Order: sequence, then structure tokens, then C-alpha cells
Amino acid sequence: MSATLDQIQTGVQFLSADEAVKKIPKAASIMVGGFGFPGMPRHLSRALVEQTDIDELTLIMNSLGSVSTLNALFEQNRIKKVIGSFFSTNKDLVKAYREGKVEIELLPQGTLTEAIRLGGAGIPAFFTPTAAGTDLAKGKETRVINGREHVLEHSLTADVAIIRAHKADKAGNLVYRKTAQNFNPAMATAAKLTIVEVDEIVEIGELNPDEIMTPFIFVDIVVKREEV
Amino acid sequence: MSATLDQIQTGVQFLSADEAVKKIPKAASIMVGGFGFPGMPRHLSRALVEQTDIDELTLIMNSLGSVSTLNALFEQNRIKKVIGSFFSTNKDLVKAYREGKVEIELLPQGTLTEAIRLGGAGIPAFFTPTAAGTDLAKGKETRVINGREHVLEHSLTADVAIIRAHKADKAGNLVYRKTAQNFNPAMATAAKLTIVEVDEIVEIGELNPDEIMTPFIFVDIVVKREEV
Amino acid sequence: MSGSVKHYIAWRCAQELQSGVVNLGIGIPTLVADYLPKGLVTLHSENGILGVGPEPDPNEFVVDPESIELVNASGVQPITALPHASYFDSSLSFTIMRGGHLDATVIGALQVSETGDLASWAVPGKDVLGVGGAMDLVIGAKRVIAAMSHLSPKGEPKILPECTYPLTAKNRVDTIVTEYAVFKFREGRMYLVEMVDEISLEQLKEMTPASYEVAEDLKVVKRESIGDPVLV
Amino acid sequence: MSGSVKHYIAWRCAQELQSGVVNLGIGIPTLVADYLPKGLVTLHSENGILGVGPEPDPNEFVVDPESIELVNASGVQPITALPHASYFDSSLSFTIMRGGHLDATVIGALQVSETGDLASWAVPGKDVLGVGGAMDLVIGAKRVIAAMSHLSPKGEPKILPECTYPLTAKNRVDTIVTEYAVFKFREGRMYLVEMVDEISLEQLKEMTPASYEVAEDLKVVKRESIGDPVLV
Repeated sequence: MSATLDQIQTGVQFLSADEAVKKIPKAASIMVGGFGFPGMPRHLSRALVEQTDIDELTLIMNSLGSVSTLNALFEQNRIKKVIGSFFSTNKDLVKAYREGKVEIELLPQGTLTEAIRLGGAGIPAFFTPTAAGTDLAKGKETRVINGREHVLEHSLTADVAIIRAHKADKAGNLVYRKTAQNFNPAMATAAKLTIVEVDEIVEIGELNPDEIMTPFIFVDIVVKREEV
Repeated sequence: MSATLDQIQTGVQFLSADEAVKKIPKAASIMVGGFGFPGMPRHLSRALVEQTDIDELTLIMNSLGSVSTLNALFEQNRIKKVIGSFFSTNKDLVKAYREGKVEIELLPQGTLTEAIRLGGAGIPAFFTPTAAGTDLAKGKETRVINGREHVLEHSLTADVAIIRAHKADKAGNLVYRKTAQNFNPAMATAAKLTIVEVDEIVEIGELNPDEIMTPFIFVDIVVKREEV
Repeated sequence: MSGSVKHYIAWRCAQELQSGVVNLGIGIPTLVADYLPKGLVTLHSENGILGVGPEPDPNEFVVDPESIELVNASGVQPITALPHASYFDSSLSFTIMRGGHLDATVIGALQVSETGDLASWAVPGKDVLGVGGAMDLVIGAKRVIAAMSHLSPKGEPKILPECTYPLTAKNRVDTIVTEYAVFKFREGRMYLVEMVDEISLEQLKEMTPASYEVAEDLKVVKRESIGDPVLV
Repeated sequence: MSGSVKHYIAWRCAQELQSGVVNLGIGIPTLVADYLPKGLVTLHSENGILGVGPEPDPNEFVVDPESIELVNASGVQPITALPHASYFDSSLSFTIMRGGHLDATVIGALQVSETGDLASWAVPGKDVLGVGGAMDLVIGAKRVIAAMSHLSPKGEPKILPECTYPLTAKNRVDTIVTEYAVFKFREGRMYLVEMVDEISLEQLKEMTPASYEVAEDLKVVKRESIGDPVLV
């Protein structure tokens, strides 16, 4: 197993954004990384908006800002449901919701991130104190543990994750920067097909193995961002 | 809040190993980092062995090798219970167990690490497929989720964690190397008092903020290792 | 509420915070940063940073949505990082919050009840399409400081026997800071610990339907005019 | 079991693994590494590395328990890392395992049942003081390949209608590789897919109390003498 650089093949594919989003099945559940601007896969989002035959989508993402590139999906009537923590300020989404075109499932942000992380880790349900005694726990199983009320939450997995990282190496290992990490590393673990857009692709061996945040095993397709 | 370097105080203490272990209360539960040799806090372990008035201890650690510096604790009859995943090869521990001097709680290694991580994250219980249908699930609540049997496991927290990192900065931020990470980052989050031994202490600003693996908020005391 | 009243509330909250790690919510809590002792309190932001510094000079910093990598929990507002800062993903960020590691959070409030229930995220009868990280913050922080105007914009009381708005969390508020008073919860009971000298105990009671006790060591203070702090 | 038989089993397991990420258990599975196609299969080790390389030259490498930072899942055996390697903590390592991300694991077995139950960690009547990561490996890997001698050292069958030893996991074995045969589980049924030409179907049946079907495409092979591979 003393493989040399030129012998290493991990199976991670390097495609254009258009080629990558073509792999997304109809009626897919899609996790979308990002917290506001940083870490949002805007390049893949634009390609998804243009690939108009993929519809009946479920989006799993923290929030959808009013200037998100994905807002066009609501105008195009391609979204069935969104699961996340904050959508109040998105006029397109609020309109679609009021017209009964989109279902919204609201989770506290910490429950959302842990549901994704545990979904990727093969743990399907967990008890959290967050939201106990509030409207967001309505209809959910509760249990008193250590003298405190907890809510049973179910973990999340998805057909596809579209995420953003700073660099990938040619094996598919990823590094992120600053507050652009956010939901991306967890989402990479929780989807059947993980597509990542990166600023830069480097040779194998150029990333410090201690600093790789998402090992290639979680990555299926890498797309290099193009200048907008 | 534009604090400059000389104004920053995080409250993390920098002590000797002897001073640090004196903070451990009697009858404490203690998480001990390491997976085999790498990441094992051998310097703090030696100090703990010498601090003989701390007894009735519960140790939470993956395994205890036959050459562990902590084995002296069994000879000293200071351990009440160990929780972990692999103790078969430790003659001192097996002997103490057979003589009824030590209680052992065995968990699958993945359940152990997740119980510690979720303990630190404020999530007290979770359903895992691991061990379902085996002797290690006996007496535990089970539930079929997504058509598969799962075991309800309770998360772990401790009074103290003694862990090892490669470097700390003077704020208390930590970085680890190679396979010496293992249980250390999770244990840092799950204890009331986290004591870490490091090879090197550097100035604030010398660690790349993207590479800090344990932020100082999880650290209470830093001890610089001395040459053995 | 005037800017100077908001700044007074923020300043008063900051007096509660002399060390440790704190997460500041949006609204009045954001202003607290300006009054914290330099270097002694470190700010956490749930989008993945411990060690939030001041905003960069807007004249020198142009936000490019395609490339910006360092913002606060609004997702869009650029910030800087202090020398001891670290970055992490959302899972670790909420481990800090839910796991009980924050020394305090300062959070805006719509209502607080006499048992320390907090309502801060929704109004009855309106679509509820956003909660963010508020519930995790309040469930986990060692101290929850509610920073709020004493009355609603319509003049209605906000410190009540029971919240009528949807709850953020039950029994989690530790301190209430308004422009008129400071209340603290001790062993499940609410105490008035400080009030400004411009109103009487009776006037305060009238604005505060919650039942509370007056602390033995009640402080009556002059509300200072804070104004915008000078950023250094 | 002779060294050459062990190596044959390891070599035969390696034929099942032509790409992807694999975790090799201790015992015979460790030997599999030597027969994998170079660069096409990446090895994971649960102590926190993806991209395990060969052991360092023991003549050049002295293990110092105080400072060693790179070992395999034994906790003490030094290894090297390949150019595409990454390191991570135990939580992420078991996310890889439990979360279904490993393409396969090769694991030693004490017993396997005709329904794919695996017993690999404990013997009845003895103290059970160690389980390690085996249960997580077997519950999560997409394929579980049991690498084992066909009979126990006492000559007892190990492929049984039901396991009599404590289980590691139920219904998780995908392939059994012994020195005499290869069995595969397809839709809950066990099939004999390959056997060596030195024994008859009847002899195999006698050593294999589990009920199984003979695959239509059963391959009868010559057991090659593998010997120690030459490390490059």
C-alpha cells in the first residue's frame, strides 16, 4: 500500500457546475451550505436555477436571505418544502408560503446543525433541551432527563448536498476558512451525493493533513468556481 | 472591543502538573484522553499517580494499555469504576475487576466517543444502531427507527478531563497533531474542569485561527510537559 | 425608544459582564459590545467565531457576497477577528451554546414572565418563519440577560405574570435590564435590584404586572446619558 | 493455521476490494493491505486517519511512548501516512464508520450465522472487558467481509445456523472468506460462490452446518500458495 502520488485515485470527480447539477435527481432533498454570504455555494446555486427540469425539491438550509441566488427557485415554483431555522426576511419565500405553494419546517438552528451532523454519523434521533416547552416542540415526543424536559428530534440526511469550501486537493479533501465553514462540513457527511464548489484546486500533498476539515470520503464531485 | 494583544485575558490558567492535579476533587469522574500512546496525557497521569489523596475515582477513557502510567492507580486501589471500550489486555485492571475492586462499564468505541461529544454539546441521550441485538444492549431501551433497531445511549460528562494537545497559545486555544487528536477534543468539551498538557506554549496570534481545534472556552488549565 | 435609552440599556447590561465569553443577540444587545471592558470579555457569534472584533471601516471594506468570509450572525455584516480568535463549524458553535459553555448571553425580549420565561421570537397570529439560534442560546448560556424596553411601542407591559407570546424557553432568564429597572431571578423568585430615580416604586409597579419582591439592597440610580461611545 | 493459509485468505479478501475506502480489523485482515491495488483503495483507521501507509522501517524508527503521534488502531504500532491522508478526531472517525461511509471492512470472525450475524469479540463464560470499535465498523460499513479460518483451532465449525457466541451485530455480514470457500449473502440468503478444488461439496457441507445454497455460477479454484508478498 505504499502508493505514490500518481497512483492515488479516490473516485472524486472534477466537473463543471452545469455537469454537476445534472446529477441531481428530480424531487431530490438538497442540503445547501452557508450562513448568510460566507460558505454559500452561489456558483452551484446559479447552475441549479438554470437547470429548470429539476423540480419538486426539498431544501435543507439554515436560512434563505432575500438576495439569495436560490430565490429564483420559488418564482419558478420548483420548491416543495424547506427545512431550516430562519426564513422570515425572505419575501419570495414568505409569499410562496402564504399562497400554500411551499411547506416550511422550522427547527432551532442548533437542532438543525446537530440533526445534520448526526444524520451523517448514522445516529437517527436525539433528545435536546432546546425548544422544550415552546411551540416548536408541539407534537414532538418529550422526556424528562436529568430533571429537565427534552424534545426528541430526528436527524436529517439528504439525497444531495451542495456546499462550498475554500480549497480542494485532487483527492477531494477540503479546507474552509473563517466563518465560511458553518453548515458545510456537517452537510458533506449527510448526503448521498456531495457536490462542493471551491475557490482553488491544489495538488495532492499541498494541504496539511492536520488541517483538512472534510476528508475526501465525504466528497463526490468538486467544481471550481468561475469568476462572476 | 478592539482589544490589543496585551489586554486579552481569557482566565485560562498556566500551572505545573502538580498544581493542576491538586484541583481534582476526591471521588471525581475523570475523562482521560488518548488512543494507545498518541494523545495520552502521560505527564498529568504521572502527577495524578503521585497525588495519592485523590481516590474513589471513576475513569472514562477508551482503553488502558498494559504499559499505561495510570496502572499504578489500580495497585493503589484508587479506582472505583472505569467506563470505556477496551480493557481486556490490561492485567492489573483485569485482576482488580476479578477481585471485585473495580466496576467496568463497557461501551462500543463509537458510542463512547459520541456520548462524550454529545455530553459536551448538552444533548443527554441518543439512539444508535451500534450494539443493537448484542449483549452490550442488554437492559437498555431499544426502538425501531427507519426500520432498524436502535439502542438508547446516555451521554457522558465528567468532573475533570485530563487531555493532551500539541500546542496551546497563551489564551488557551489548542491544536493537535496526527492521530494524537482522538478523544481529546471531545473530552475538552465534556468536563467541568479541563486540564491539558502540551508540548509547547506559544504567543497569542501564533496559531492560525482556522487551525485551532479546541477554542479556549473549553480549557481551564494548561500544563507544559517536562522532559522525562 | 430613543438612541440614548438603547445605549443606556446596553451600557447597563455591560456592567453585568466583566469577564468570560458572551454571545450578544441582535438589536440592543449588539450595542453592548461597545461598553465591555477591553480584552476581558470575549464575544462568540453562532456562525462560527470566538473572538469577534469590531466592524471594519465601511469606507475601506466593500462587501462582495461572492468572496466575503468573515461576518457576524446576521450573515452579511462584516466583522474583524481579535488576535485570540478561532473559527469553527456550526456543530461546535452550538456545542458552545447548548452545552452550557457561554458565561452569558444578552438577548432582546418581547416579554419576560415572573418565572423567567422568555418570549423573543414570535408574535401571536403572525406567520412564524424564523427562530434562528435564540432557543439554543437561551437554553444553554449560564446567564441569560434580557435587554429590553420596559414597555412595548404601544405602551403595553412586557414583564408579566405569564408570557402571552410564544416562548423561546422556560425559566431561563437570569437578569432583566430595562431603561427603568434591573430585575434578577434568585431561586425562582424575581427581585427588583435597581431602578432609576426618575420614577417611584408605585409607577414601576404599574408598568410591571409581574409579581416581584424588592431586594433588600435595592439601588436607586441616576440614569446617565450614555450617547454613542467613542470607538477606539 | 499456517502463515500461507492466512495469506491466502487475506489475498482472497483483497480480490473483493478494487476501489474505495476500507477499514481492516486486526488479525488476518491486517494482512489484506499487502494485496490491495496500489493507490486505488484507501485505508481508514478508527484512531483518526484516512490514508494509512505502510509501517515505517523498524530499523529506522524507535517508538517513544512520550512523543509518538502516528499509529494504527492498535494504539502502539507506528505507521506512515500516504500523500492524500487526513487526520481527525474520534467523533469524525466514527461518523465515517457508523454513518455508512466506508465501502467495506474486513474483520476477523469467531462465528458467522446463515443470516449474516457476526460473533467476533467475546467467548461465552469469559470476562468481557473489551469490544473496541468492532460493533461500529460492522453496523456501518457498506460491505462486511468476514475473514476467518473455516474451522476453529479445535476443529469446530464456525459458519453456523446460529451463532452461539455473543454477537457483534445481526445480519450485517456480506461475504465470508475462508481457506476453503467464499460465501455471499444475497437478499438474506447465504450462497456458496467459490470453493477450492482440494475438497468436495460434501466435505465442505460437513464443515459448514449453516444452510446455504450453491450459487449457479459457483467457481472452483485452485488455492494458490501466496507466501509473504514482496513489499515495494
